[in-house]
Amino acid sequence: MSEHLPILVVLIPLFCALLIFLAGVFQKRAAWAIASLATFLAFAASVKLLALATAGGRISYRLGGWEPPWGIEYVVDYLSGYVLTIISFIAFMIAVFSRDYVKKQVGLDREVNFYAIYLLLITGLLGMIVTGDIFNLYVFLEIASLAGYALVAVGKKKGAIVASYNYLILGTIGAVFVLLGIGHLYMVTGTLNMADLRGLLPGLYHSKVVLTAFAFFVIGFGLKFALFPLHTWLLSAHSLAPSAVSSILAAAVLKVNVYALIRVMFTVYTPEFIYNVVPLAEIFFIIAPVAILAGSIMAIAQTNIKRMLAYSSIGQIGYITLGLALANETALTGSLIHILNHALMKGGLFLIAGCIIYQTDIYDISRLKGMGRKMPVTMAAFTICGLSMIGVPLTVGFISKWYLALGVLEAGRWYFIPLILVSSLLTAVYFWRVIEWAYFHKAASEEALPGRKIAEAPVLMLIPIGIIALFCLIFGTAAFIPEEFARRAAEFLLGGI
Amino acid sequence: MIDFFLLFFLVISAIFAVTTRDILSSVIVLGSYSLVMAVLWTRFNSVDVAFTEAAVGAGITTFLLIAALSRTLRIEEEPEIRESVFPLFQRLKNLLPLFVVLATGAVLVYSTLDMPSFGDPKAPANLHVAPYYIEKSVPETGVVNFVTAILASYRGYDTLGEVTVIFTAGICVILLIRRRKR
Amino acid sequence: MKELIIIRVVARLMIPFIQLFALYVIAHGELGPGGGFQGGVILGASFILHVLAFGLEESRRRLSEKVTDLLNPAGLLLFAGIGLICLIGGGMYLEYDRLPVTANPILASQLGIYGIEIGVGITVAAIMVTLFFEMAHRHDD
Amino acid sequence: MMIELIQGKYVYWFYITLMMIGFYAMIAKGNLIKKIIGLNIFQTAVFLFYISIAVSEGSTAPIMLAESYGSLDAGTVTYTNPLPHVLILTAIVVGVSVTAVALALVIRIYKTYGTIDEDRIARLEQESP
Repeated sequence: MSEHLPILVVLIPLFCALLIFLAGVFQKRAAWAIASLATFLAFAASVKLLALATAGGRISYRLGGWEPPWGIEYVVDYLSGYVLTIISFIAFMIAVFSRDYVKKQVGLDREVNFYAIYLLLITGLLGMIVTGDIFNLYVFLEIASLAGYALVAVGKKKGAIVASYNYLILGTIGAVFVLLGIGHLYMVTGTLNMADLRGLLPGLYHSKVVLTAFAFFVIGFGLKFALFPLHTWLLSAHSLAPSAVSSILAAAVLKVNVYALIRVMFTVYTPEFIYNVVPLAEIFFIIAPVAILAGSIMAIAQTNIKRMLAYSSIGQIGYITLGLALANETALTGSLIHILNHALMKGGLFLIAGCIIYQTDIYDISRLKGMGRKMPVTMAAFTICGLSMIGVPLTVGFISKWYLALGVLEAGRWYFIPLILVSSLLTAVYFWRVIEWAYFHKAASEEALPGRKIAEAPVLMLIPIGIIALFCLIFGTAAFIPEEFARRAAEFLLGGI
Repeated sequence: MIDFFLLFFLVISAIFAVTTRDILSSVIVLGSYSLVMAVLWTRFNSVDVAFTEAAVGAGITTFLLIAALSRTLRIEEEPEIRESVFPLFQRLKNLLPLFVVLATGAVLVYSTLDMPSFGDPKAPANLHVAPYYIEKSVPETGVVNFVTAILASYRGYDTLGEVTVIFTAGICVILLIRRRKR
Repeated sequence: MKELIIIRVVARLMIPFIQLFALYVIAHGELGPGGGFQGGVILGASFILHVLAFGLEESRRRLSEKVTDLLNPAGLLLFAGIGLICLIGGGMYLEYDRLPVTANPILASQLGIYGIEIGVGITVAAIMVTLFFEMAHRHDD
Repeated sequence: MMIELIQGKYVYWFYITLMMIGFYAMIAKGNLIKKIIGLNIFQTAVFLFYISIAVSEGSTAPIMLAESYGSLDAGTVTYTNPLPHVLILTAIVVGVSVTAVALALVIRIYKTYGTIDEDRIARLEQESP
């Protein structure tokens, strides 16, 4: 059966989504259990696939039994195995978290559809990761996008629908741009298979069609993962969605779109093209620092905790693009670890925000007074994820920044070092504010919420948060684990197939 | 020559659909736009796509738009005149979409310079993967409509994705606007 | 209500033909233009015509919410399920040649393609009806 | 030379014009339904581009002619490249799905705010978030 794993990892959530919907006509209770089980199975399959790819290299699966490039191919290699494992893990954690949260914040009557759409979102994301066919990538991109738009609109605040609509319009522009890019490539090569494109393109690198296609890919995926000047939709979408959804959007959806761009950059095109033919690195060298600084500074200015987290995502995306632009293995390793990193930290932080909102309905940072004593587990997890976000040693956040800094020096661009330091400092400022309110201010005699005692969230919400925080520490101390996988993937990307 | 007129009609109707303030007529013009598009595609030998566009673009999309209009507003609201603190900045901001659109258009026109000419049988797209389907689909799948052969068999997985997309859209709409009863 | 009589008579007359045509389009996809998607849309359109002529209430009585809700995933399940059956026959996902129903690979492939076209048709028609019902339904009354 | 260029490329320029009309409506129009109409124009223009990739002179629709049924090869007739048609069939479905979800959102927005004009919604949102 293990030879069919690449397709099964996508089919499991798909079938379970259908099952939830079918079962939901009669029985509404089963939805959460099925969703958790499905994401767990997908995670188990991903781990197995990662192990297989690490042991045996590239795994190819021919859908319909047709040889590529005539049929569609699924490919699991170091990079896709690595990202697959991260995304399915986070999806599992968020699914477990959702039980009580969704019941309260979304409502029983919409629960069935919520979980069905959640699993379809996961189907789309996993499909995007394993596919080796560029048009298939577009199809799964649209599955994930549509599900994402609807999930944002579930948010309780009325602005959520408008946020969802804006997300839809900009997301669709991004998707259509990607479609245009695919069309341009198909026009001059006649193929849609990524490996085949890689073989055919080098002779055409200076063709205006191929150059234009690349520009459309960068802008299209850039819109999807909120590359700096294209980030406007992100703030309202991530801050007004239900926290479980914000978490999956920040931890998984952004990351998979970054992954898709990396795929296009390194598998469809080659390092030779992106670093020598087009001025992509030069453009990213301008965009990334602005994104890092602007994201951090704007995060400091926020009073709403979810908006603060949303702004910080923009800065973190800046780090990833900086690593991509530096064009050496160390920096690329840093970028890939940062994908893991940000998935854990931001996924965890949004879930923690969800816990606080679930228990207290507090969005305002200054009202978190004394929360450290009332919700000790939640705030401890927050502190760990926050420290990791700052990049304190012994947390996973430190590892990626360390690699990025090494990569910066290796590329001879030392002037980015102060940037990394300053932005870490700024990050410290906005996280410290929360920690300070939570631990060093006495709760002013329950004045925040009269007549209600604040306690920890239900256990099923605390467990995923605890596990995520634990992983932040484990990967920070046993740094060789993420390092090993990321380095292999980076080597593989830069060295070619 | 007919193609030219059809394309010209498309441009005119697109401009009309975008500029008119009565959204209902805009929707109807969009329907005829889709229909003319279908005619054009028939002339380009893509009968399956033309069929679909006639059914979906001119049919379903128009239905959905009119259904949505009946529950919202038919006439586009006048833009609100608001005092701006920085009038110059506001004017620049209003020009931004136009600039973005023109820049994108310029890039696209630039790329056409290296494209194979329209209708060139020797274009790379028609030489690499495509001939295999035409040669092999009957002996391998037993289907004489090549489009169906690829859609259902060679790229059947894309079609599974496509059905998943429409299914997703269906439950999304249920999630968003189904009336809660009881 | 009087002015609806002509519409209703014509609709009653036309709907069976439209549905027959839809089935023809679904089945004919292997030989000519058409297929599950186009046929499904036409099938969906025939119900929409029914709604336009007889009103939402009447149509919902004919085709209840529960039925469309069950049909929505049913077609997709059929499609994806056929793919899984191919695994049992020892093939790759969606490799219809290996469908364990007949030894003749061409026939198996044709059957597989028919099966998925029907699956596409069911889901598309049901979703089209669902979309229209949800969109046309006024919430406030 | 110039005439050849125009003859070979004018279809592409038409589709670019269409795309830009749709794109402009998507980002510049304040009315939410107008944006969706622009989205449809934008998408169909991209579809037109794909279909025009497949066009080759002197070819026939990609359905095997009845007279070549018996012989298993495609014969001497040249058929139009069917692959872009398949891709666009998929993309059309995606397009109508996006339109449906967008319209559902617009209906909800109108119910909540009583307007479908972007600026008015922004003002209402500012006044009472």
